[in-house]
Amino acid sequence: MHLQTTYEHRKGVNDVTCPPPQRGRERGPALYFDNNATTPLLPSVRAAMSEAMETFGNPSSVHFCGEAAAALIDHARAFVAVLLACDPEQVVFNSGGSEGASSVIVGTGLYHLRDGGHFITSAVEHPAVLRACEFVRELGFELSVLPVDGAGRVDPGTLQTVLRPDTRLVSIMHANNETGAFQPLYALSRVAREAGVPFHCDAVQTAGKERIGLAEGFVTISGHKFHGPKGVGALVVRTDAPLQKLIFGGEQEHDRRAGTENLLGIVGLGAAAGAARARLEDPNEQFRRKSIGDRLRAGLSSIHGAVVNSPTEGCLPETVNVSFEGLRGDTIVDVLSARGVAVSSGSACHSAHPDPSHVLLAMGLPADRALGAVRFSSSCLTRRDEVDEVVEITEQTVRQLYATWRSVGTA
Amino acid sequence: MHLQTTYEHRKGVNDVTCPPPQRGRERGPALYFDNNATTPLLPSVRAAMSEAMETFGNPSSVHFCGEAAAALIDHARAFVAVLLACDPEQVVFNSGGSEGASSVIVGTGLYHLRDGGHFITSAVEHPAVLRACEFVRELGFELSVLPVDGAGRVDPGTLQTVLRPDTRLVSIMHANNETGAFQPLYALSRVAREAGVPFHCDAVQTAGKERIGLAEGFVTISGHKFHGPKGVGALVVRTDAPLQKLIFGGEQEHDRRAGTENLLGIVGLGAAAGAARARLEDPNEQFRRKSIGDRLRAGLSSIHGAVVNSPTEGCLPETVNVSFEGLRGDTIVDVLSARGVAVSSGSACHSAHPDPSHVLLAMGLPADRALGAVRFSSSCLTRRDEVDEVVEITEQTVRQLYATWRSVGTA
Amino acid sequence: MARFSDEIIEHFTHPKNVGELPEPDADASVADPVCGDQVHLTVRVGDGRICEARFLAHGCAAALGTASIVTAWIVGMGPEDLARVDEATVTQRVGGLAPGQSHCARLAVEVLHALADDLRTPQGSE
Amino acid sequence: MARFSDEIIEHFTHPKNVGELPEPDADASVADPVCGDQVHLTVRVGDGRICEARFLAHGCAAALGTASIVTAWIVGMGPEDLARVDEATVTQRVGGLAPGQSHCARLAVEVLHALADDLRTPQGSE
Ligand SMILES: Cc1ncc(COP(=O)(O)O)c(C=O)c1O
Ligand SMILES: Cc1ncc(COP(=O)(O)O)c(C=O)c1O
Repeated sequence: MHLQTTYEHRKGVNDVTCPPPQRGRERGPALYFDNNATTPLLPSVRAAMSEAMETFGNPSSVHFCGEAAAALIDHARAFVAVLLACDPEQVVFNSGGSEGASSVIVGTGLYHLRDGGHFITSAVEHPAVLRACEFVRELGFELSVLPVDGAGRVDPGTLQTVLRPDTRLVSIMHANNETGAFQPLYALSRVAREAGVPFHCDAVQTAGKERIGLAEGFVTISGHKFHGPKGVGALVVRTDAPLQKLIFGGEQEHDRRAGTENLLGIVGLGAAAGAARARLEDPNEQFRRKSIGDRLRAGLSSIHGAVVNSPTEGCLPETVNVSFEGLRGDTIVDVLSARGVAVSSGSACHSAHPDPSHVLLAMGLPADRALGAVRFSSSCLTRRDEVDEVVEITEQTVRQLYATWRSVGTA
Repeated sequence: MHLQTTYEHRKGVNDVTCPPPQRGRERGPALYFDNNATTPLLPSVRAAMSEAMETFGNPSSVHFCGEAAAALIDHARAFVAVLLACDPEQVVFNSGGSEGASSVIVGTGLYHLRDGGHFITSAVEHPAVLRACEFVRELGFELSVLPVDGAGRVDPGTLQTVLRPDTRLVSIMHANNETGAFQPLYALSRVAREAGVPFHCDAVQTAGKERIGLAEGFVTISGHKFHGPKGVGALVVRTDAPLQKLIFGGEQEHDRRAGTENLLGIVGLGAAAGAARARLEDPNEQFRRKSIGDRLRAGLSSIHGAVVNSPTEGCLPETVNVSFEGLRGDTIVDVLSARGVAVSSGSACHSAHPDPSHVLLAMGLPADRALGAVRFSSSCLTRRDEVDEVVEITEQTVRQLYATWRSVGTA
Repeated sequence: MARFSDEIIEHFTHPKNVGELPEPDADASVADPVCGDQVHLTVRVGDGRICEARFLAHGCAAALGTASIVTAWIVGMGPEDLARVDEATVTQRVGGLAPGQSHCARLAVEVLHALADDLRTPQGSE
Repeated sequence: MARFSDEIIEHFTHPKNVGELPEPDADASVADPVCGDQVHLTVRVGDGRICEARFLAHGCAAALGTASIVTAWIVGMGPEDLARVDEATVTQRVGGLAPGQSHCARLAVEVLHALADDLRTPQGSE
């Protein structure tokens, strides 16, 4: 496995992806703009994983088969450590972002079960963090959920006032999965550090896209958000704050997480980390990334009825969250899907009762605007012509939906 | 993906495996007899996983990419359900055996945290079960660790007497990973059922090799023990006994286990389950399996100084645990590894102080016999000539080690 | 199981009979108080049977598709036919509805029954 | 990092000088009370220097390999040379020892020092 500037392989996801819908008239190539949900494997990641299928030892076995497997894991660990600017020993491989966040929050809670205490998080976190925090509240801890401003950001001053001597953990994300809004991570983590409180950053949406130089605390990342495989991630532990283990058994991962390692997944995560690091270091790629993002945002915001929910400044370029006034986001997602465009609605709705996104509501958006939200998210594989095409198909779809329901604003 | 009688592809692991040791004089093909630690991927499993790399949607996404991914998971779930003779909805995919066991034991403990109570396990369980049980004891529960007889078996009558009205869970394995000894699973589970106590069976060593028709309770399986990938497994939930979730986030796996699914791993597990089911239904394969096992046991037990620790009856044919009197198991493992033979010592020793296996000690073996234990484990890929070869190399190695230290029994 | 039948997909991507008929012979509007979906139908009648129908709708994609299918389907029906329509018939006609989409059939039945009532109401009373 | 040097692997798979010399000029036995490893050396001496050595050993593979290496290495040494051997020298001579194997060097040093003492002891006192 070599550090590859894998974005050379950019072909659009069309070549490597799930089939576009087989029904409806539109059978053109798929347009995948749901990269915040998950990303396709890079060719170099696939190659690394395919090659690793030859190696099958249990990394804990002392014989030669075990050594070969352990070497692959060490190699991957080194790549992840470089990406996260930490020591390899600080990388704990796990099954992804939800496990990472749960292991820190629940693990901290269980460690302090007898003495109790206080947790802090924000109103715009991913359910992995919010649900885990609600669970520690059920365990008897107090929980403060910090509000956000109109851009979705937590005020470090507010964190300062809410911190208590018995605060066990502050958990705040790096960038939001629905809007792309960055938190003032360094200011927030400094406030926690100065109070001597462990800090956890859910960096699932930024790992592989942004530098994360957090010098202290816990960082959660997930491979499938930056072209690695699904079901594998890492927790970076840059603190001596104690955690209760949640998964018991052997002493894998420096005795922090038991279970025979997900060898292929870890190899894929390592390869994805290597490729991500190369992109981060390449000014051309960084320029391209921002110009794709700008083009997407400009195109979508020019559509009649569109209002952009992602903040203008301090936002992941890959994420454009936009509401179409008077329309329903879930409907737009379904119609676009039938037309070969994969996007997501802000709300994770699986029923006839779409719930408006807790993130957009926390930002102060009215419920019907939140219900009209659609998230478009690009990746390093997204091409310029795909951006133009997605804007055009979205424009047509939105126009059709407005025609089906009188006019903007009457809904 | 098709149900394949994949053992047609049997070529010996030599063709698909990690390189034999590069040093020492012996560079012949590797002899892999550590299948209880982990197994190589079947060709059909590799093929299914490679094909699934084309599909990358997030199974929770409502659009066409998500649907394609969800369909792969449904397909795999159906194969696992057939193997375990349960409903697909009862299959909860997870990251492997350690998570499975921890999720049942810790999940039961956390659910009953306020009311407390009692847990029962056996002295010969895998560390995943034992450590998780020790943790619930730390949480304030009482724990009974049932003794075993000389064959390593728990007496159902003993279970009966230890059960209490407030027993929250009985966790007993199907077959032991070190010796292959079966527990009287149906008798034990019946005792628990009649007392109305939930039963958990760690079937990691039997899934894919034996039929597991447990009609009630929880069953833990792990893909990499039957030629699936590492880091993926399933918990089968055939009970309405409540569990506290440990990994929070979305509502994946019927809201029992959050996190974006390990798509490739699950596809591999499904393919391995399909192939295992075909082997189970094939009388020739069952005959072959037992004759390979018998040959291995007969060969090893004929070596001067050998004494077999695996019980003669009621034992997985794939497992032969044998002690060489006066020698150290870890030394034999290292010398065999240098000769291209992968086996494991009973003790999971990583230091200069080998600990005798807790399983062999619980069976009443003296410590030095336990320290002399070596586990040989075959799989459906093991060939007859490999068995003969491993016996021969082991015989030479043991002879050499005896020569290095006077004679049997003087150590 | 796919979330949408081919029929529904075809109709929500290419809806037929969108809009309002000017001076319709009958019309009906219904709304689902729970999910907020709304349908508005206008029809023209000849010989006691519907000869043209248009819809406007707001809601989930299945509701839009169902409304479009309905406008084509009811052409040729009289008030008695409309009054006999039930949810099972609609569900079958649209090629099936996934769990969580049954409100679409309910809404269609409601709007057709309301339309039947409107058709039966003497012209003058409008 | 591999658990064993190539040198150690070669020697524990093909140990040299295994056994006991009949009527040796000197011998020494040591045991590690913690890990239980044991080494027994017998040597023959000519001109004040070791000209032949044999070992018996029980313990981990690294200890066996080290003992075998030592029997070849000490040929040509006198008691003063043996007495000067330290753990660093042994570790280097065997091609390195992994963490947890340092007892092998300690054991080798102990047995060589004991051998030096035995060599220095006047013959008659044996
Ligand atoms: C911000 C954030 N945190 C956590 C997660 C959970 O990660 P995973 O799906 O890998 O468990 C996600 C994505 O689903 C996310 O976007
Ligand atoms: C009996 C038994 N239970 C549990 C496990 C743990 O499974 P995993 O390594 O998949 O976490 C193993 C194997 O390591 C095992 O043999």
